[in-house]
Amino acid sequence: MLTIKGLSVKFPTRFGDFTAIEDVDMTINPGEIHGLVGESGAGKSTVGAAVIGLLQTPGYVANGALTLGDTDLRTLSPSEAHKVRGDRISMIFQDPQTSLNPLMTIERQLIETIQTHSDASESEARKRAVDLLEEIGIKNAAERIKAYPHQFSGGMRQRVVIALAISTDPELIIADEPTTALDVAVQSQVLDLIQRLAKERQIAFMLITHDIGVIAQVADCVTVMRKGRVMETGVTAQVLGKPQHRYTQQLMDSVPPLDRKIDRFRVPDADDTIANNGDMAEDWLLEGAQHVRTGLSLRNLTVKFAGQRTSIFRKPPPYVALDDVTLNIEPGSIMGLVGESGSGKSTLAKAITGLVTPSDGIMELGGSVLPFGKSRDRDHPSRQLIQMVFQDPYSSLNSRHKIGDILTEPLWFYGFVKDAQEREKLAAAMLSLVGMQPDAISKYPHQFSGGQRQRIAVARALLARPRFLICDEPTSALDVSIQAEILNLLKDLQAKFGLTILFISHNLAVVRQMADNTAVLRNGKIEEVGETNALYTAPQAEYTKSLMDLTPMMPTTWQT
Amino acid sequence: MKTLKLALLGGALSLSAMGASAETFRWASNTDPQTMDPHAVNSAPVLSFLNNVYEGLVRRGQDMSIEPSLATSWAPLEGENGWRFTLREGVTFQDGAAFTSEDVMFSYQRASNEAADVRSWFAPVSDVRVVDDFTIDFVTTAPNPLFPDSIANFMILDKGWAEANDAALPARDAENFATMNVNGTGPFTLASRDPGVRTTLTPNANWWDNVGHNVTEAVFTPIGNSATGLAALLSGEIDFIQPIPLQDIAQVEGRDGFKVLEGEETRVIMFGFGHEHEALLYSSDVKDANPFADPRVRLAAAHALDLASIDRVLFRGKIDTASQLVPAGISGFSEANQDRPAFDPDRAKALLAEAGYADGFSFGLKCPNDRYINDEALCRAAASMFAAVGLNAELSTGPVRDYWPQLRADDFDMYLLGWSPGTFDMEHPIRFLLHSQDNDKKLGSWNFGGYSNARVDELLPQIQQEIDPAARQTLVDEVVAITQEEVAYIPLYTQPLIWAAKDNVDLIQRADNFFMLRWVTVN
Amino acid sequence: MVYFILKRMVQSVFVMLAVAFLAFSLFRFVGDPITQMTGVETSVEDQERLREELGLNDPFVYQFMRFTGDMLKGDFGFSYRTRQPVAEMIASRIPATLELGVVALIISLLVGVPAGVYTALKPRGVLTQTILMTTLVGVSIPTFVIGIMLIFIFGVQLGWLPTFGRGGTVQIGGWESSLFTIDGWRALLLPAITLGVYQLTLTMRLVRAEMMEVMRSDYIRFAMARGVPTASLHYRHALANTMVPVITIIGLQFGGVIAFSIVTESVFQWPGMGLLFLESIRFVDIPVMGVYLVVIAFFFVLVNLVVDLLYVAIDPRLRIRDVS
Amino acid sequence: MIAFVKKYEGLWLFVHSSAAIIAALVAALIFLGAVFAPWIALVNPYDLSSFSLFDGLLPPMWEDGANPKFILGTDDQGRDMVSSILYGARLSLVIGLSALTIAAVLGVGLGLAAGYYGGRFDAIVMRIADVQLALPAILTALLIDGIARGILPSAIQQDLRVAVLTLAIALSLWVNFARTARASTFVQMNKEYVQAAIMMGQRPIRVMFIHILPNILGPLLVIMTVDLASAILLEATLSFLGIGLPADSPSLGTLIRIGMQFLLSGEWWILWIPTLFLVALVVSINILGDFLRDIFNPRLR
Repeated sequence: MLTIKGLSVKFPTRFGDFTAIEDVDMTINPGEIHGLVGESGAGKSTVGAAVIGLLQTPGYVANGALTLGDTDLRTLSPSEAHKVRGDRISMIFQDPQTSLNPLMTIERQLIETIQTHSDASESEARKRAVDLLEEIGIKNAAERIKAYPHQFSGGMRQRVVIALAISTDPELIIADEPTTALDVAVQSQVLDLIQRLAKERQIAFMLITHDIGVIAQVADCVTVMRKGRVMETGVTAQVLGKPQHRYTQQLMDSVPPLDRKIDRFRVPDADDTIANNGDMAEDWLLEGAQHVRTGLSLRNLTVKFAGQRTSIFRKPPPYVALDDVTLNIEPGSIMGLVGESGSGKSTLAKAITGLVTPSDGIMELGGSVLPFGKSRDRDHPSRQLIQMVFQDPYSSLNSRHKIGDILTEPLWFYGFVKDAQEREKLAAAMLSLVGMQPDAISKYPHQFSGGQRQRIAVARALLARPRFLICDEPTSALDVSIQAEILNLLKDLQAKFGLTILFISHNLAVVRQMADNTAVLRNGKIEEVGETNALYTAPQAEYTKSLMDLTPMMPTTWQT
Repeated sequence: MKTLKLALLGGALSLSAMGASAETFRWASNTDPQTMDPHAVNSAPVLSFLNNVYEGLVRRGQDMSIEPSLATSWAPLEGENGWRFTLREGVTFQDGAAFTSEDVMFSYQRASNEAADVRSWFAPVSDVRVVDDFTIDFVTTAPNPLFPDSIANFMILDKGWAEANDAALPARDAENFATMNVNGTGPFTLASRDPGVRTTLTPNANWWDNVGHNVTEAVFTPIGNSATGLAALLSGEIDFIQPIPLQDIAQVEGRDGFKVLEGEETRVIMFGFGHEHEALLYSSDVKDANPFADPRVRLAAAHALDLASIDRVLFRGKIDTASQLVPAGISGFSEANQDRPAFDPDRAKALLAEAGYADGFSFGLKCPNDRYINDEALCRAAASMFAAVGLNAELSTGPVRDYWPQLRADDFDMYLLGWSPGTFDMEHPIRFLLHSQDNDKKLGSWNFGGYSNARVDELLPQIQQEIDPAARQTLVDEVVAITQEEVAYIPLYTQPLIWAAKDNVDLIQRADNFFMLRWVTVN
Repeated sequence: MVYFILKRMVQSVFVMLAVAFLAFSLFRFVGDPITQMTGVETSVEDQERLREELGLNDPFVYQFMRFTGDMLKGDFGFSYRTRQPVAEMIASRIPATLELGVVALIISLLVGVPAGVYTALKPRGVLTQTILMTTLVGVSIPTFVIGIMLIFIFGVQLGWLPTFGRGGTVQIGGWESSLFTIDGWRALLLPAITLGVYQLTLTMRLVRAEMMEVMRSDYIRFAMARGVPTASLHYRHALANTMVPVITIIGLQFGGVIAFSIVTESVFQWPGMGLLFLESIRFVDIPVMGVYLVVIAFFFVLVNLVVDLLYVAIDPRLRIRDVS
Repeated sequence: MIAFVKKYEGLWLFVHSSAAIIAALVAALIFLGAVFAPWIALVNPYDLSSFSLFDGLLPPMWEDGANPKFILGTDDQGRDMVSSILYGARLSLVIGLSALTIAAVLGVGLGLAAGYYGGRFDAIVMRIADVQLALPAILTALLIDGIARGILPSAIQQDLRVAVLTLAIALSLWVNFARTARASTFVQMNKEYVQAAIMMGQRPIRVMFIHILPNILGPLLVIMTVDLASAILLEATLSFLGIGLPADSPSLGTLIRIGMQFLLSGEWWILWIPTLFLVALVVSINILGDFLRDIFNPRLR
């Protein structure tokens, strides 16, 4: 069993040591899945790295005890540590796409690992490898084993990663966000697998994740971390059910529940600057055509992409990203759009904004037809009426432009405000409207956190006086508490300015909190559309049902 | 696998070839003879190289004097202009065929054909008659005392051989048999040829003359980069190289086992003027006149040049100044006009003032940068010397490949030229450089500046035809006097000739820069 | 795959035609071949006749058509200087240049790759810094100076290696090779090094950069977490993954190697295409220059094709589409 | 704090990298020397009357037979080496920098457009790049040089030699810029800020130069330094092959080319002083290039 006592890790920097984690205690018993939860910067991963001895240079363990069974991990020589790795401790990384060597067959990678830690012969090793793959649920492994990583789908790849991790049956596996990159369906399969392995092979798992749902579903014990320190630790039901520590409570508050709608999140220290001194921006927005509520309707929309050409003679079959999609978004309402990755959510957004050209169908914005992609001229009104908030706040703001320039661009571009000072003032006001300090105007994006950037992105969208707002996974890159803030913000703004919003997300819980109506998208087809509450309580389509069941959620009894 | 074995064997062989016997003589020069055909190209590298393989009716001795070769004797014809050559008997070509007057006749027709580049040698010839197997007459349009000298490089090849391999005419665009193969009467014959890489000669066993060399095999390699060539010599990979850069003489002499052969080429380096130009082409100040039309300005330019410094710095004291278009020792050299304008800046300024250019003027000076020894450096030095007296030269240098075209196109105010008299007689430069341009009579064809003097024009034919040496010399002296008086050119110096060899090699450096294997002995 | 290669070939043809045209446009301008072909005493009208015979007075376009036309017919014309068939001349020089270039490339790889790996794994080491610095100085000295220095040190002062030429060569099926004799190799050494220095540095720095990138990648860290042996980690896993970009650059550079062999060849009197080309420029040997440029273009195109195929060989992702 | 580090990161690294500091100093010195050559140089190589063959081949002042007036001696024309080098660096830098500018403008322009529009336009640009690559630097230079000699009236040729050489070098460098710009543009095209700009309906020109360009400057800057170095070297090589500048306009290249004649003659300074100078310049530029690369690619730190 793994015991961590008073562990702290420091990173020497140009300005003295930076303490990544401090005084962390935790024990993990064989067969136990120990959840390690916290928001970005909490130091979760650092704990895992310290245990397996793969701290990013120049980080080092300042003090504390690390013992696995009866071996003191801290006193091991580099070569001994290297032996322990794989042999007794192994690791699973977040992204299955990148954690396998693309140039080697699964077989070679497995056999190599097995032979490193046992004197198994080539054929024995191969046999073990095949058995492993069978065990973790890969059909006709004997022949699939010859394949290269890229020939497996994401979920399968994560299974292979796990197979590699357990191939030397270690006592402890550190799983760092093992399911974050996966869709719910695959996620639940992987989680089941982990639980099974823990039980059958008595492997101890350190399950590092930011997703409280996941913890709630599989973890026996949980440790909540924040800013490198342990806030609370214990049996999962205990800690999450009756959180003692204020931080844990706030955390729980900001987790969107799947089974009901709460009108507003109880956000820890939420700043209510929104009302005051954002007035100017608010008035400006309202003097726009705010009374006009603009809906959007899509009829039989179809988007095809040219396939990879492989022959001179025949054209490759096109890939159908959106298949005959019909959707009607009521003026002033929020339409939620859920679906797994590759279901065509983003393609739909792109089609509406004119970035991709549909091959067929009709789009109407407020009763007037929207020209398709290229044929939509640059000064078409829709370019101002439709605005978008993107998923990744780090790439959606031009890192080389000042916030001021980013925000004033739409003002002069759409010719709203002629005078430069005016624009500056309006932009500043808009910042406070979205809950930020106006002085941000003179800074650069990299000087802000993800949440702040997302607020700036919202501000930019609003400064175009949009009537129709597309939010494409606006919070999936953010921590739950931040997510809660942004969601609140969006709700407020929508209410104030009667915006019509298309809210795209893979997270059903989030959508339930936001949307009046919800559409379920799968492989480019609409599976089901309906009033949100109805759809969540009584899903019609099989697919929707399965999605509901598979999404990890907390026992209702825990709700505070 | 088999080939590989062979290969390794070959490797062994070539290895042993490296440490071959002392008489394998390796030499290098900066250009490869373009062809093995003696009539196809009239250029020094070719003629020089082929003189080891082919022979003419007459040949030049170590002192450049004409001596019998395939002709044992020659005399003016009675009653008409021209010469009768009595041929050597019992000479055979390298393929064993006998040498007769038919071969001479054939070679004449071949060499004077339109396809031949050397045909200009036979411009004066009106008819050639085979008298008998070993006598042949060359009839000329006018008395031509120099004719025998002028055909020293006219090489004889075997009629039968040439016709059999349909090489009856020199290759023009496509190659023919004679481009890569030889069949001469000379002391050496071609063993192998890899153009631009390596050419090997072996002695001709049954050469008619008594053998003066002890070379069993001679390997020639062209080495373009002079530093590399020198390295090759100093590392002992070659026995002899021609030429080496002046500034490296000390380096070679400094090492034991090596020697430098210094001599003088017959080539005189000179500045020429655009005499006939209406106005300067490259002047920034004088647009409407051509100062160089005025002899005083030309003389001023001559006085501006400090040949002593040029000699000391650029040529390490290896050059002799020139007073006329041929160096002393060449037949027709004018003893009477030996002195050249001295270095005298004040005089130069005075003359310019006289001519009305007291504060000088600017003009264009053209020079090649890959033709003569230190040509570029020379022109740069000259330019700064001119500048000192107010003659501001706009120097422009370029490779010879587009230098000649510029001169032909009259695109210069002043230019650099080197001339070596093909016939080793003063008549040669008079014909090419001093006589007025006349394309029909093929005269003055290198008189780019268009210098023209009626008297000179009328003297040339007399000189060409005068048999009596003394009378002829007076005619020549007059021409030289006139051209010095008018400063037709500014003769500067005769180009030095610097060869380097291993100490154990004896060889003769001839003034025409031809290298004759038959005088080489390796000790 | 087939489609891809065909596409590449079509592009190649385009490239070569373009180069041929550029090459040809050079002809008109480098100078007057006639004055180079004839002696001083040749009369002006004889020169004019020659010019007419060689068709140098024909209109530009007509000359180009003839040039490409003949070339497509496989007739590369005759050299103005030696009157030999150009095809033969170039062909006889190709082995020298190719052997020089390839050996230089191999040297640069044999030294550059390990050096790159080492400097990547020990970024702060003293040796690393020295290696980086010396190679930097190495590439900062003009090639021709390096060449001459090497000649005088190893050829003249030490007398270990020949100063010029190819040494003993062996004919193997019409290919004149210096790779099978000892003094052939001795002769090859200095020029190859001179030519290789630049490549070496480039390769080393590239491998270094790529290695440092890859060593940070997830699959390497995962391999570490599995305790994969260090050697296998560095070479089987990391190095292999750096190869694609390395090969690209080296492929692109090969054209440069051939071109820079002009300098090396002229310094070492190495009887390759480059030397021939320089001589041809001096003598305005238009046909030779033209064909040379086209041949160079051909090699470049060829190498690019090979590089593309190498990708496929190295990276399975390019080989087969997903099957699952 | 973090913001502070980020903001002054470059500076901080610089102060802590002695190599970079030395390199910068050397480069700066040479650069200043080049700029102020006309004021600090003893003689002006372009003014033929300012020096005389009479002073030819004098050794550096510390050797005997030297004339202390000429600190590093004189060449075979009697030109003061110091002056020649200063003017040489001047010319080499002018050529290098202007060639670089042309190449950058051309290459980045085409690269950006190719990356932005993709498709057929991209294909065409890349084929042209292939043609360029198939004619390596030296050959391109030969081509341009030959053409210029042919079509320019020889009266202005001398004055245009520099321009011709610059163009030749520029043409052999632009592909680097084009390829890099194109590659990085492809990356940026998928960034959401670019999509946002396109969505708004901004003009392609604005998207390319106002939005994308600033984000791909890093790698381009690195190429610039590296290519500046190779441009200077290329100029030297071309001069060696006799297709560079005329001998009387001193660039580092022509100085070295002339110096080669004195490799063995004992006048070592005529070759080695310019060579060392060139090496110093090129090395320091390269070091600065590496330094920039490190700054722009933090992962390599």
